[in-house]
Amino acid sequence: MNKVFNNADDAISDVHNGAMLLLGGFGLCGLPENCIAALVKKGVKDLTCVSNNAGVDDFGIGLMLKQHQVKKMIASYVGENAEFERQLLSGELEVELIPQGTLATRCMAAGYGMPAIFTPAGIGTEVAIGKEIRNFNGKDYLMEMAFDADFAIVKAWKGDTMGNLIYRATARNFNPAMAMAGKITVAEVEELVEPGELDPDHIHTPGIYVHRIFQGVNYEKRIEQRTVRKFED
Amino acid sequence: MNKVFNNADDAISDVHNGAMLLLGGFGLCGLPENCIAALVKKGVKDLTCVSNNAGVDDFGIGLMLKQHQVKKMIASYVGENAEFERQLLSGELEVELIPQGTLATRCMAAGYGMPAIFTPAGIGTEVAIGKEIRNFNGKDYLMEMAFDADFAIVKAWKGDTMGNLIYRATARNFNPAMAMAGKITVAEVEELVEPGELDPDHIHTPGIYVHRIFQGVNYEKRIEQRTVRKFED
Amino acid sequence: MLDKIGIAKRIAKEIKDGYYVNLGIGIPTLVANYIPKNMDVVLQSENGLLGMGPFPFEGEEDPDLINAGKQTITMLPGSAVFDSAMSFGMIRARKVNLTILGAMEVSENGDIANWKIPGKMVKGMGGAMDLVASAENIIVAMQHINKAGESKLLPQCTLPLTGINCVKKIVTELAVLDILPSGGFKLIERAPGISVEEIKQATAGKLIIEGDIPEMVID
Amino acid sequence: MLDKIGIAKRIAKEIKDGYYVNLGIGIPTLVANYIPKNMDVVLQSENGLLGMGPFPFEGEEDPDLINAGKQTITMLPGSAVFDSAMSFGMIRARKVNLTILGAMEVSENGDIANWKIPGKMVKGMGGAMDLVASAENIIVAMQHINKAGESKLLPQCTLPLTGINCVKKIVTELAVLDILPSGGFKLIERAPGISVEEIKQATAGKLIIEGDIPEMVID
Repeated sequence: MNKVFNNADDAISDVHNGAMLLLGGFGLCGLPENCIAALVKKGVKDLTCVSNNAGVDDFGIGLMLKQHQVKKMIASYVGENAEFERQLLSGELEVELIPQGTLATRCMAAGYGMPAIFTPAGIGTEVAIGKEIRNFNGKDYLMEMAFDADFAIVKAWKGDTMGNLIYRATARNFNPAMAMAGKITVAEVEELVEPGELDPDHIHTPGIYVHRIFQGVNYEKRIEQRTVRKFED
Repeated sequence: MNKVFNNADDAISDVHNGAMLLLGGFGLCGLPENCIAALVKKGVKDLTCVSNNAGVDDFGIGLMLKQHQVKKMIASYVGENAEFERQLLSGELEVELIPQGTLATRCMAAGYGMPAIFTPAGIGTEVAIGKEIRNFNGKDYLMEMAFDADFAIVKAWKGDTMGNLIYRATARNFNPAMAMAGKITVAEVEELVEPGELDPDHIHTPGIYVHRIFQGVNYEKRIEQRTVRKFED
Repeated sequence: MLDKIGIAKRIAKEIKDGYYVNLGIGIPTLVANYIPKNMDVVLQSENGLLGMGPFPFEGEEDPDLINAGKQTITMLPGSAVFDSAMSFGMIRARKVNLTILGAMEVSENGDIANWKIPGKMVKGMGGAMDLVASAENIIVAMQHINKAGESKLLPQCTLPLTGINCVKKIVTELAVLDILPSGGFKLIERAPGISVEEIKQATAGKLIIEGDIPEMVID
Repeated sequence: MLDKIGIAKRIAKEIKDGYYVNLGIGIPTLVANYIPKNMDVVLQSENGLLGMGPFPFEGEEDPDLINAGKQTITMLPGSAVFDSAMSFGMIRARKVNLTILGAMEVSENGDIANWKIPGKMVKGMGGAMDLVASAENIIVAMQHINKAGESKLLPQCTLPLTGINCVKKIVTELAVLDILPSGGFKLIERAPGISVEEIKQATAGKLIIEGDIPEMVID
């Protein structure tokens, strides 16, 4: 069992045109930066990308959009990206907007072997159109299907060579649910350690869910909204 | 917000006759020993208990069975308990056996606000009788309902006064899923600490799910199957 | 008439000790500043945090620590981090006691529209649809009147909906109103210096006025 | 004819490098002892552990660390602990490559009965129904013949079922047999000293024999 890859290029080398990808991160936080850069370099096209956001113009998935690599984007909020807007309005890009919790839960469902889940999110709205509605205990729920993605691409703080992952603070976000949901899951980590160096009780994503792992380099970790208070506050 | 109780007696004082309880633990591992003792002392009756196992004759839920406090037991495996068997055969005790994964997932569903889940466990067996079967992608699944329990009673290793919980090793088992699933969740911990003493990244059950917490005493932590190897192995 | 801070202060009075609260972007974010100091209130950020603290001091920003508005934040003692699936799990399971968010329109039966304007670029619903579909107690912070001078408290929403039958209370620059289970905006309080008549004029949906309407008290 | 250790050794040959394996109680547990040392194999225990190690040395038992058979165990480097919901999540999602368990009866279409005997005290299915309903690859370790001298490899199970169309391979004291997708026990290997005729006699379900059947090789 060797899950360890040298770098992002090797780890995503077989991502094919037309693949469906789950991409971890919330805004620019907890993004698989190295893999996104490798996907841009590889130039793979016609991707369906599932990610909570679409990056900004010059960072995150925005870099893939700029290269016209994304055919369809499934996200909950895409507000920070002018090129995205241009492609959407010109019809170059297909966009499916879904509730954030539905996005997370459809990932989790895949990782938990549940073909569908019920959520009230979207009842009475255009999100419900064409979907099965079911009443439990007097409340309506939509049936939403588990994602069936070719690759999940996630970023963790630490990982070991067996694929066990630990995230840091809110850089966790969608990464664990997506890590569970890929037919092939690629994890990039800031620090790759040997088995036994991570406390088994602290592991967020057990290695069984992770097929490939590598230590990333040059993390930029860009901040989208730098908000601070003054010391006198 | 004061979630801290002095002891088990106080924390379970309002468990009423006929209540439905989720009780954490797997075998005798990770059992809420203090709460079980307090329930026995209180003598509350006609309980419906959901727990993976039913304890042994003189430990765990077995203690409640001996006092005839349990009307119905929902479990996946009940093999280690002669009094249980006697009550079952005499008709004093109602027993519903369900697959272990179904038990865990019905708890998680409650904690995740999902009224029902789909699982293939039990398809083609007597477990499926009377339940809705649904085919997704060529495979049949049973629809199983989330538990709707009055109390969840769990045991953790460490907890803080805000209810955040950390479990140790396989004493985790059903405790996190059940902790999420109670209308009122009572957690007993080996060590109760102040907010800030637990690393936010290490917390398994966020305090929002926990209504009452206390530091337990005199943990016996009985071992059900003591298996060892000799040093020369 | 209330300014944004006034609306935030008035909403803060709805918060009770021990509450877990989710604050949306905009005015709702300001509410955090006016929670009484003697209350234990825990803020949930739906990207995966309980126990959100204030913005960091300059130079102490952590790119791994942001809120749902993507702002750099801090954690308070007793915080817990979790993933997005559990975050919306606890929202769906109604563990969050109070959700405060903005709106473009609210209808007299509690429908809310706050995510999409036809003809304009759609940014997405984010977590709003999950929150409004699940939350037990939703307070909307909004302006009573839009920029064109039209009421945003309507018999029916005209914009695409975010959720239905969900809003419990509205705080605007003019008034506090409850939405009754049977329908209708029940006037609870007037903003300082605002008359019942002015509120009537500004409310297109069914307004219910019973007895004297007190002027609100804000510290 | 194989003894229990022989069955365990033969099953161990089905394990491949990199496999995640769930071992049931009884003979399957013994399989762990015969996994080739040069292979990285991770054992899953459905009570919430990946990376189960051997029994602890005397005096080092930890009551918080048990396997699904409630036995005290150890963890190997690289272990991960998780809760029961995630444990069965990864089982349902087919992340476990191989499941090995015992059976009372197996039918020629892969149905399995291993949890209940009418008239006897029922202990419960534990995790067996989840495992057989979900696992991609299930090997059953069992005796070919019950104590009454009757075949346990049947056209149809007579006992209450644990799961249907799920068993892929059977290793008994007499033989290795694959269950074909179209139905039938296909004889793959004979146990040392056992003739095809003896296997025929012991198999009540449809037995498929093609060409010479080799005797199994066990170290």
